[in-house]
Amino acid sequence: MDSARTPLIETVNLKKLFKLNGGALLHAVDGINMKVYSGETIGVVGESGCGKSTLGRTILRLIEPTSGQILYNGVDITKLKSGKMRELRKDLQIIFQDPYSSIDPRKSVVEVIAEYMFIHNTFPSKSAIYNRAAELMDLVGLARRYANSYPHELDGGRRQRIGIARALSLNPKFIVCDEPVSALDVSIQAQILNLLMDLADELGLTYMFVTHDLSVVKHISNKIMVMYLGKCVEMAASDELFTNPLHPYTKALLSAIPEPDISKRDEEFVLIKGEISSPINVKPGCRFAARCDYVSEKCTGRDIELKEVAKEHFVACTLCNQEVGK
Amino acid sequence: MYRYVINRLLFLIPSVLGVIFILFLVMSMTPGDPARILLGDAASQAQVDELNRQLGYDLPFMEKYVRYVYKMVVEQDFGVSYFTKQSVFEEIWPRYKVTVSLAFIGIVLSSLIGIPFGIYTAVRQYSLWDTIPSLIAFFIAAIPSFVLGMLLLYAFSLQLNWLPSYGIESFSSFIMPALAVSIPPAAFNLRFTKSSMLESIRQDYVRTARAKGASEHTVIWKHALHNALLPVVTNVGMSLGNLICGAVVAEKLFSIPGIGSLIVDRITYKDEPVIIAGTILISVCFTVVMLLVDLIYAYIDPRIRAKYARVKG
Amino acid sequence: MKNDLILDIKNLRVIYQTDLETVEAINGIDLKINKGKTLGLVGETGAGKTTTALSIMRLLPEKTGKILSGEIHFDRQELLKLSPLEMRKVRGNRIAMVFQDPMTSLNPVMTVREQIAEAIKLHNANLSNDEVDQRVETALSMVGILPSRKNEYPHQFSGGMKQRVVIAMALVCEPDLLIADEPTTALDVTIQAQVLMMIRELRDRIGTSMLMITHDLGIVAKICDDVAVMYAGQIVESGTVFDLFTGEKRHPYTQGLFDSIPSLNTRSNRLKPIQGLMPDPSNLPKGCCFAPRCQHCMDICINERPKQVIEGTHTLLCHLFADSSAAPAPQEGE
Amino acid sequence: MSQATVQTPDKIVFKKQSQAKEVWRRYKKNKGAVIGLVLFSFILILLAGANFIVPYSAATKGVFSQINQPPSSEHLFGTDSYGRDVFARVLYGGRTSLMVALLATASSCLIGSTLGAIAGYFGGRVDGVIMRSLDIFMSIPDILFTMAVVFALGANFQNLLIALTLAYFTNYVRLVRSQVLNLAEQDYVEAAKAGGSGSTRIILTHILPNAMGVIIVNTTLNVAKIILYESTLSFLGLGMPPPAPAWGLMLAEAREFMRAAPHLMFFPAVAIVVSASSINLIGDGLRDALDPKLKS
Repeated sequence: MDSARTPLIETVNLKKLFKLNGGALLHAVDGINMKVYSGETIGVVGESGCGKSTLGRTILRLIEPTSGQILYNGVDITKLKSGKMRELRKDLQIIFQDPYSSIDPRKSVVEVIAEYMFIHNTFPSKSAIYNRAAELMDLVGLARRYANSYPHELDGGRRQRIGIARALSLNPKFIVCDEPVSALDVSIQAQILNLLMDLADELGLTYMFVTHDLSVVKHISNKIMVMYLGKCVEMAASDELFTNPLHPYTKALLSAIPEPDISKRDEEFVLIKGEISSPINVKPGCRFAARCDYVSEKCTGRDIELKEVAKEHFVACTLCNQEVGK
Repeated sequence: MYRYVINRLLFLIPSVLGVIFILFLVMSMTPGDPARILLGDAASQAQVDELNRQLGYDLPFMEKYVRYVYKMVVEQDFGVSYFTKQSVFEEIWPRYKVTVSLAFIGIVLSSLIGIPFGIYTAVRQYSLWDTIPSLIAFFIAAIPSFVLGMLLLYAFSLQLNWLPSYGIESFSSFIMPALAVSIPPAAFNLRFTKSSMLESIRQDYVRTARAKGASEHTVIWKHALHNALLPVVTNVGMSLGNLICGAVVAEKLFSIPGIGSLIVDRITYKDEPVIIAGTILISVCFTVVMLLVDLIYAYIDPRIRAKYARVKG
Repeated sequence: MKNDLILDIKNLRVIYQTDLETVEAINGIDLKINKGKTLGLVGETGAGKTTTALSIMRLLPEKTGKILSGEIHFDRQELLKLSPLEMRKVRGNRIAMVFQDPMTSLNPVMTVREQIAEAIKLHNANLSNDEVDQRVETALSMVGILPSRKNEYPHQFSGGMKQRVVIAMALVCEPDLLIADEPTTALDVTIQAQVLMMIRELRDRIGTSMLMITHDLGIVAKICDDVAVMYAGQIVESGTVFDLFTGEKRHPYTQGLFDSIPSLNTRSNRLKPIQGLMPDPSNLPKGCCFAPRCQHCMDICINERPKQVIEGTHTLLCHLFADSSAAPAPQEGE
Repeated sequence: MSQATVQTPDKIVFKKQSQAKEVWRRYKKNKGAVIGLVLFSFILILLAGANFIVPYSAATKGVFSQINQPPSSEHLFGTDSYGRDVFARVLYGGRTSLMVALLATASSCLIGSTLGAIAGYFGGRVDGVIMRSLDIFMSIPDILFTMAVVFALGANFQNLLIALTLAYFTNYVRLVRSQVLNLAEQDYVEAAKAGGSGSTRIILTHILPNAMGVIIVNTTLNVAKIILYESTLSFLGLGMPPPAPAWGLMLAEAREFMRAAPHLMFFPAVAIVVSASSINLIGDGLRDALDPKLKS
């Protein structure tokens, strides 16, 4: 699209392989190329074990990548020394899925929110940091009277607000949201989604939104990447992906959502057979082949490239071979 | 699975070598020497040096270590006691059997008492059947085992005169030592089994079993118990160290010719061959029992069984 | 009419009592399931859905859970009056239950065959071992698991497969009522679709009635015939799925639930969630429990518990509809 | 509507609410734990005030006619085979026994926890070396090892401490290692990393404080175990050498006079049982108070 602009975050053939006991290799993230432009929200969807969380953490170098590059504003950060990386952590933040395990149970709310500011000494005095923490509490809609409470005294929604306030405390540019609402009830989930979208508008944030919930991802993202066993199988603008899904896996995912709409009561799900396996010692070829109804001999033997089949719509499937402009 | 057992047995080799090394190291730090102790203060230094040489005590630490290991492995020779001049093996073997049987009785008895009571107290939580055994176990956990032995001795030998107070001549003389060895670990087992059982009863699969219409009896004895026993097995293995300690105490208290009391006695004479050989034998037994415990664990827990099976591949 | 009911719960009240507090988990609910029909029980965490299910099964935690009052009629039997032995004959045989987490609801040290066989033998003592085995195999293939895997242990199955085993176990005695407590919440969406379709098909084949507990209105739309929406231990709205999804009137809480779900079909920038949180069940407000979060809250809502408003099959627990003319125009779900 | 713009004008006071208060609140609910605490405090006061409570010292010998006397108004707990006042010896002996138990617990905790933290945090080869050595170490039953050490170094206060430390530090290595391994996987540790925390900061502010509860509970229970173990060693002649007053030693000496003077056995035994069980009560109470989920 606008190749003139430098993406805020770009990954080039990013890989993370885990070595298992016994020497097998788990391809958690296997050659991901993605570009995230400033102000955008990119959604990453997939089922458990597809590597979406690992991808988010690898981009922030909370997990060290095995190979490939992560560019932030065009600069490769994969080789940065720990001191430099620590400085960069101000810009790149993360919100975790589980509001119960992502907050130290022995720290009070204000201590949790102030932690990052103390690490980086963003303000000259302790009271200045606490004042900023109080402002952050206002910002995320957490009443100041909870400042001295402990996390276990609060419910999931409030705890998630603490996590958001902490992530915002260093004025980041880019935030990985790792399933931030999947542990919450729907009414609370909606409150948090609204908050995240308001914050993005007010503070000009860029999100990478990792989730397994397609309706949430559609609601919040401009662009969506569908992952399956460590690979990106389809990537497109949000509306495009939902109106014109091309990869059989994406289609199945979309069809599997039970919609709260009585008129679709009798529509059958498009069921895909089998279950997701783990990407251990994978052979070249389409990872989805074993569950795909349209599988042919073309699907195995070599990896399927991600191809641009329509403007800004990428698919890795042998069924969609025609590329734009060819 | 076999491969795992073999691996574990192979670990005995570095383990025994390590044990011998540690013991020689500790010994080498000791002041005094066996010859001086044997010959007394009256002997001349030359006599003492000569005897030390004969005993092989004067060699440098590493050489002594290597020699010992060589003799043990190649000639199956544990040396000769400094004190009695007898073959160490012949001296300790019969006593070793006594100690091992005492520890074995201890394991069996403490499990037979502790585990069923632990289960029962958990099942009848908050009833009198829970409070009384739990309270007793709580107090026993605070009594040193030799005090318990002395209480038994006081009650059954001195006051009631039912049981002999020493020796191993008859079956009845084994009763008190066996009790003294078993009661403390039994209390420990009770407390552990109870908490494990309470934990197990709370699990979801127990609720599933109830939802199937299983009777309370089936729920507890079939579903909860099997799972609750898994950590208990490990715990019984872990209590072996305390059992050996208890066995040593019982040997002293009831004048039983076991290996533990032998080691305690020979410590005064710095009888290295006996002390080292005795410790090795006990350690080997200890390690083998720990291995057995692991195997039992694997046998009753299919998840662990699967893990070992995978080690094979 | 009465004979068509498989389950009829009247004015059930359940509390959990500990030394520290008393939690009012269920505050007088009425619930009816027609023979062969599926009732969806919808609500958020802590609404009392699972407590309702456990009360029916009479499996509330012994020490803390207490049924204060109410009747649970199951096919002309009053379950709360049955002896423990009689109740055991109902459990697993006539009423079966599938729990939320397949990872923990199977016994890790028993094979799948043993666990299914147990469910059969408990209620069919006269069957020979071969016959039991036969039925285990049938049950497994019914839920799409190869019978050859029957001697495997739960840890050898994936989450979706375990849930299939649990379902096989529940259905093996062909119960009259199946209680499914969030059976697909722990599963991935494609697996959820597989399992839901399987449940629907088996339900229809066996002809069992079902109580489907869920927080997902999408699942209700797909599977259920009737719905009851639960909030803070009360049924705030109930009716057929059509009453609820397309009816004229909607309880403000139900409306809030619909508004909280991001839609796949239309694009909107903001959701319209219910503000605030569910009240503390150990300290419920004295008026309508939803009043503190309700957009239409009136004075009466704060002071008085609302009464049921019944319109045909549709029942609402809300002051707004007490006088039908005061009802606001219903808002559309989308 | 937007929660993001809600402002609370009131100035807030940040007070560090002590978690100790919360722990104490939960601790108080446990009757047994409170009894344990009261008993143990009482014991400590008695031991500390021994000089003012009994007119005899532990070494004061009586006249020959006064040996093995049963309890009387003059000698509350009677006298022993040297005519020494048993009450005085129980009090002074308690000082020794408790001192040994506390010091040995402290040193084994310090050494074991450090090794465990190193093994857990660095993992890999360091972990392998530490844990394999530990396996070998642990294949010698504690009692035999203690014997060897006491034998090699001689029986006195300091060597007893060394022997007990060596026997008990292994528990801490395993305990702390597993805690560190477990805590290092928590999301909040990852969150701290995402905020730019270094390893040292993470260990100090997140891992140690969270591991503390388990360590405290185990340390408390360990004190009771060491009191028992130390008395057993005394009994075997491997503990404090006579004529030092120590509970285990007193019991060992009482054995000879079991028939003639059972009170010699009774009082030190009661002292051990009461102090060990009060400590156990405190430990169990702390376990529930520090973390209700914690199980032994």
